[in-house]
Amino acid sequence: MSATPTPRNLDLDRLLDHHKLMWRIRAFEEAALQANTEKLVLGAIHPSIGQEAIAAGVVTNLRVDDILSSTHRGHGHTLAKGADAKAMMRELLGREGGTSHGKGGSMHIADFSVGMLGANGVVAANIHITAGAAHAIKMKGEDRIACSIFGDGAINRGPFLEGLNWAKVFELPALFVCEDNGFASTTRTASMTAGPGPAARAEALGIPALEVDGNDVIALDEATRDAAAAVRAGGGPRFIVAKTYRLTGHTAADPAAYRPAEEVAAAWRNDPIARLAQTLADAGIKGEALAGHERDARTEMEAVYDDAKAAPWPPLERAFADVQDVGDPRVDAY
Amino acid sequence: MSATPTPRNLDLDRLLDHHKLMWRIRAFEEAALQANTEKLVLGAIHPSIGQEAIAAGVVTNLRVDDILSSTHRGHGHTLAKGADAKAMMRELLGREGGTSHGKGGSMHIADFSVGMLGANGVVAANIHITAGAAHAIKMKGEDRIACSIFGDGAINRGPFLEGLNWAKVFELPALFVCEDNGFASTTRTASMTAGPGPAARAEALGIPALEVDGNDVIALDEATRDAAAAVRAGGGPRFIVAKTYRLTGHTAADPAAYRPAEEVAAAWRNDPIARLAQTLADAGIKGEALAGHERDARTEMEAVYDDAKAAPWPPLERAFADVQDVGDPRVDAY
Amino acid sequence: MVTMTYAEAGRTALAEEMQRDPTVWALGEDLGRGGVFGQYAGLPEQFGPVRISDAPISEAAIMGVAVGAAITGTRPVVEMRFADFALCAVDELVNQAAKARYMFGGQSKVPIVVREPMGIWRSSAAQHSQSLESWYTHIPGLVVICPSSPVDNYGLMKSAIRCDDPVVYMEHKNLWALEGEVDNNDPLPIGRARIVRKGDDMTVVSWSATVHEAVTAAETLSADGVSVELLDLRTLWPWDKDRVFESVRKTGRLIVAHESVQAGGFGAEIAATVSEALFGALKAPVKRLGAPRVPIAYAPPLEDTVRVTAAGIAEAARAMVTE
Amino acid sequence: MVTMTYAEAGRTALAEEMQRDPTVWALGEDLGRGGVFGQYAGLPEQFGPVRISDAPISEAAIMGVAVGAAITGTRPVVEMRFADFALCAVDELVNQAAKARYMFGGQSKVPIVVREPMGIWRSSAAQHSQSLESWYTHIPGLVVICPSSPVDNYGLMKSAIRCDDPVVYMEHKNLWALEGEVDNNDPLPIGRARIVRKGDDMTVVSWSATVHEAVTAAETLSADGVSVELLDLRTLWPWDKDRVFESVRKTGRLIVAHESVQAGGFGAEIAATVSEALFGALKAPVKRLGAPRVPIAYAPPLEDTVRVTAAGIAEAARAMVTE
Ligand SMILES: Cc1ncc(C[n+]2csc(CCOP(=O)(O)OP(=O)(O)O)c2C)c(N)n1
Ligand SMILES: Cc1ncc(C[n+]2csc(CCOP(=O)(O)OP(=O)(O)O)c2C)c(N)n1
Ligand SMILES: [Mg+2]
Ligand SMILES: [Mg+2]
Repeated sequence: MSATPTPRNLDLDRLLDHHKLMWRIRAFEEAALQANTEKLVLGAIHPSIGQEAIAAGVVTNLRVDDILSSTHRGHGHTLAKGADAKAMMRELLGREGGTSHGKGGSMHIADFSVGMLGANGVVAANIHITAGAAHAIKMKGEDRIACSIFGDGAINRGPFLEGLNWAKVFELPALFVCEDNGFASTTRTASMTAGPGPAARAEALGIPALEVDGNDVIALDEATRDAAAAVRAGGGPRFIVAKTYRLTGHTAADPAAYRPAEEVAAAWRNDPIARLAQTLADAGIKGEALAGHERDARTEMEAVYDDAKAAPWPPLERAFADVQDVGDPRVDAY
Repeated sequence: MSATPTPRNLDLDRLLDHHKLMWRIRAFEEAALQANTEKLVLGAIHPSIGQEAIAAGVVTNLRVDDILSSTHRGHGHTLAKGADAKAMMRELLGREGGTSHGKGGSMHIADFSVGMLGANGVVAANIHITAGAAHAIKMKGEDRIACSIFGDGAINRGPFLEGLNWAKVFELPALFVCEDNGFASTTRTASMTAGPGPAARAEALGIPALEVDGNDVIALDEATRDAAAAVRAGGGPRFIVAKTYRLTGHTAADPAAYRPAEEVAAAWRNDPIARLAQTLADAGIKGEALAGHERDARTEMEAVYDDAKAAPWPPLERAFADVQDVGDPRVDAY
Repeated sequence: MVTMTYAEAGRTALAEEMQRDPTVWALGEDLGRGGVFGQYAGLPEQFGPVRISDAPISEAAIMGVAVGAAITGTRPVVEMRFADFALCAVDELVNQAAKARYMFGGQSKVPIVVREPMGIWRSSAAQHSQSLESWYTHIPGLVVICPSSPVDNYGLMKSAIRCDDPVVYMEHKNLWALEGEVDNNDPLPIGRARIVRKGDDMTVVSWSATVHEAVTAAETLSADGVSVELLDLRTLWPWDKDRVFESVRKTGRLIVAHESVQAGGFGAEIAATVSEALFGALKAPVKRLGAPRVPIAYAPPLEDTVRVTAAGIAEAARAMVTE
Repeated sequence: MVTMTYAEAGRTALAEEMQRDPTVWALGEDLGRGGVFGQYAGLPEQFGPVRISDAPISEAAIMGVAVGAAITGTRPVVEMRFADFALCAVDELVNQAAKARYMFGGQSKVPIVVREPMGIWRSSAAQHSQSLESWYTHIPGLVVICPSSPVDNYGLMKSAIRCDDPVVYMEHKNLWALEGEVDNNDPLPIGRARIVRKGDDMTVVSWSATVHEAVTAAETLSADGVSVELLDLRTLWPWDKDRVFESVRKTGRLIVAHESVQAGGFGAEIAATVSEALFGALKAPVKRLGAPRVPIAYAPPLEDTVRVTAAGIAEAARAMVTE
């Protein structure tokens, strides 16, 4: 079930775009961590540093009208889907102009205008929501697909079984992507996961599954392109497992003391951005060009962070808005 | 994954016991259906007529101190575990002297004194409960096992994934048995179940699984004997799928009009009791002896039914008893 | 003006809404054969298996899929079969359906109707008899409806389906066969109580099956010269404070009667609100009549001991007027 | 007499009970590293991975396994991490744990403690901030405890673990670091309210984190010459009617203050009960202070707008005495 990404003819422009995007994601999250340090973000921040290849390799194979749902660790996916970094950072800081007017924050980051139907604070909950989106898409005969990205910890919750079974029973246009970073918070998922793992579970539910090196954006790009095409063609759901590693703690507050330093150091040597840079350098791209991506990304995200810091709080009425139409708390909240 | 039950050397005494037990189960449920017709049972009755081989072949491989949990269709399992038919019938009629003083009825039939920890009104809920019982058994270092019997409809609910994963992660002494009768109420389970089925799902969770002809008590007996021995020996959980057919409607009230008459007729020709009788006849057992089992069973269960009909209602105080110690409603229910 | 049963009324309303709006569909176990209570009978033939969809035994998926399908432009009607089984899908209803619109700052609404047949129904025991309507009144984002008659089940089902909010729609299992006249074709307003009968001595507020006990009680009482104004709340959230206040201002006395457990029941919300708002106008303390805090037993006599009955309501009413 | 934090108090009580009774064990995600809030820190080392057990992300299994393990002779302490995630395990708690003893006619009890850290906690938003204690008070079979201080968390945790009933034990996430003196080694009685301060003009009943707001309010008020008797309910079911009634009989006024949504909140139960039982003794209508019926927002200022604060309590109290 493992993808062999070589030999391949590289589409350099596309790879350069991936490199830019991965740096934008990393720079965004470094700014978010900064905001956390400066106590401008009080809620939990779950960085995807080290997992950017999945956002780039998977999500760029989705069209803007395709649907994506994500997890608590969803900044990268959301940026890759095309959300505005400024609005996202304002959301993280709980400011007016945030994607959700500061009402959801990092764990509920969403931008419906680009088909990003939300990160979710409940592990595995987005699997059902994606199956439902795919169900609606098929029912309406629309030409688009729905993609759900979730972690390796999510495969032990009921929705993994119920949602995947549903998607296959109804042969829905759904793409399921498991970000297997080896951990669920402080727990090594292998210690709490029985059997051969995510791919075998998906196949036992009749869904073709593929395991990919989640730090190899080229392999992910190819695997997702093929899987998404099959789903788009009406072939029913597909499943991809992307093996990766969470380079930071579970949250900004987690020192991740439960992992040996060597393990983390080794993982850094497998940094997906560095790997892509190496590939591009080998292909003759100038180091200057690559360094430029990093510089531009940092400049962009510093500005994005400054903008968010300067942004006002949402007006207090917002606390009572968008609850419900019938029984609107703005009419009677008690 | 399919068991080949022949060649085998028959233990005639054991088979005769199975034959007696299967007739006792059928006669019990025919009496229960009678009670339903006579409106002496108002709640739902789910007969296991046609599935008696599973109760006999599986449950008789459990010791009295082993633990069993079952489903809404649990009369046969409960009788096979050694519960008193009289107390069970009183329970079905909601009378004093019932296994649960008439407070649970058919769907919650239980007899803790013989290790039968309850039928359950919620599909698949007993899977978690059995995993928990097995967890406690292992924790306390006891020499017994826990067995859960559930239907093919239960494999699409979250607890199937969560409970089996749990049992395997902790290598628990748990035996899971799926009664695959092809239906979930009025729905053909095949139409709502993705992938290869229960056994493949269990194996994807690391649990060795076996498919057995659920109307062949001899095959079930052997398969369960081996599986239970492996579990008892500390080999971790095992899974058995017993293919069978529900000869009656889903409940006593269900005419099962959604099934072609030929299908049901063919299934009757595969009646597990008749099949066992044939095997025994071929082995030289007199028809008279076999007819005696049926006669005795009917006589017993008629008496059991008469006893229940004559039994008093539970005293009304029972409605307030056995709720909780702290905050006991007998002290203050409002 | 036609006569139909409570089940037929819900079914007719659903069918009409499905004809009116192609994005309306229903999903749940056994719907392809008309549903376990026949509340979908004929609809599979009329609308086909896509719009009247079977489902695996996966309450969490049924609810979660409905949420995803609702934010993707359809209007799912979710069948939970028994309110008790909805407890397998609480995250999907409370953490997802009820909060999505708010968490996402209004980027989407979640127009789903969650049908949860409720209540005590002939020896169904503890896991098939619950009435947990008060739970949903406590959850921001949810609308809660408990119809007691065919005409209300028809009109409120229509409104629920047209409502853009997640609606918990609780039909009472004991009312399926109840016949009544359905004299309008329009949706009924959500949040409006029905004045079942006018009276002057006291107000009785009830909902769902217990309304019928209250009707009987009111008749007995009027024979005894006690004039009861009976309100069928119909909608628990939002609830019709105006009509309840208006009535209690007139009568000065209030009994709230419901089948569900009294402790933490919605009767407490009504009693607390009225006791505060109409403190001066009350001639007697507001009285709640709900079930004792015990699970529902299987044996009919035990089941009966926890019911709120016409006799119990009448007795409480007499005690109140003679206080 | 030692000083410890609220988190340490719960941890110490659990450790002592585990030493006392070998059948007590805990299960939940990340417990092997001390739990997400450090409420189990040191216990894995002390008791090992079997008695302080990790778990997959499977709330339903964690709860359901605990039920099975409880009816098989152990006393599990279930860690739900956030009360919000317990919504993934409602069938297991409400249909199984709470009803097993009754459905089976007393053949077994279900001694589990379900820890559900609750409440608003620094921009955690709608899915990590809920307080649903009122739900559990409505479920027969369940005991509900909401400690507000280290000493109570210590004594009530011990009682909860020794209790043979399923106990929903809700610690408030904002109180983990709160320090206080723990001056006894014994379990505290379940169902007994604590008189935080004596007073004559009015009674304030509260629980969990809101008790601390009420303390501040009471101090401000006493400076203004309003003497408040403050009761910390501590246990919601069973709740201490005797002490509450006794106090309100004396003061004639009652405010119930809680963080959770007011509509359908447990404040309604208290208000309804007191308004009925002490109708004649009330000088003013019972006042409830709870959250508006909106989800909890992420942005701190929006989060703050729905809080029940000391200022809000004091203001309501002043309005009440000057009525
Ligand atoms: C149902 C549920 N249980 C527990 C949590 C707490 N929690 C948040 S993230 C997390 C770990 C998730 O691990 P994984 O799915 O592998 O995603 P990752 O964090 O590794 O990206 C947990 C347990 C939750 N959010 N939802
Ligand atoms: C969670 C849940 N959903 C739905 C039901 C209603 N129900 C009772 S039995 C049944 C069918 C179960 O099918 P299966 O598991 O195959 O068992 P069988 O009836 O065939 O023995 C259903 C849907 C239930 N009891 N629990
Ligand atoms: Mg992970
Ligand atoms: Mg079946």
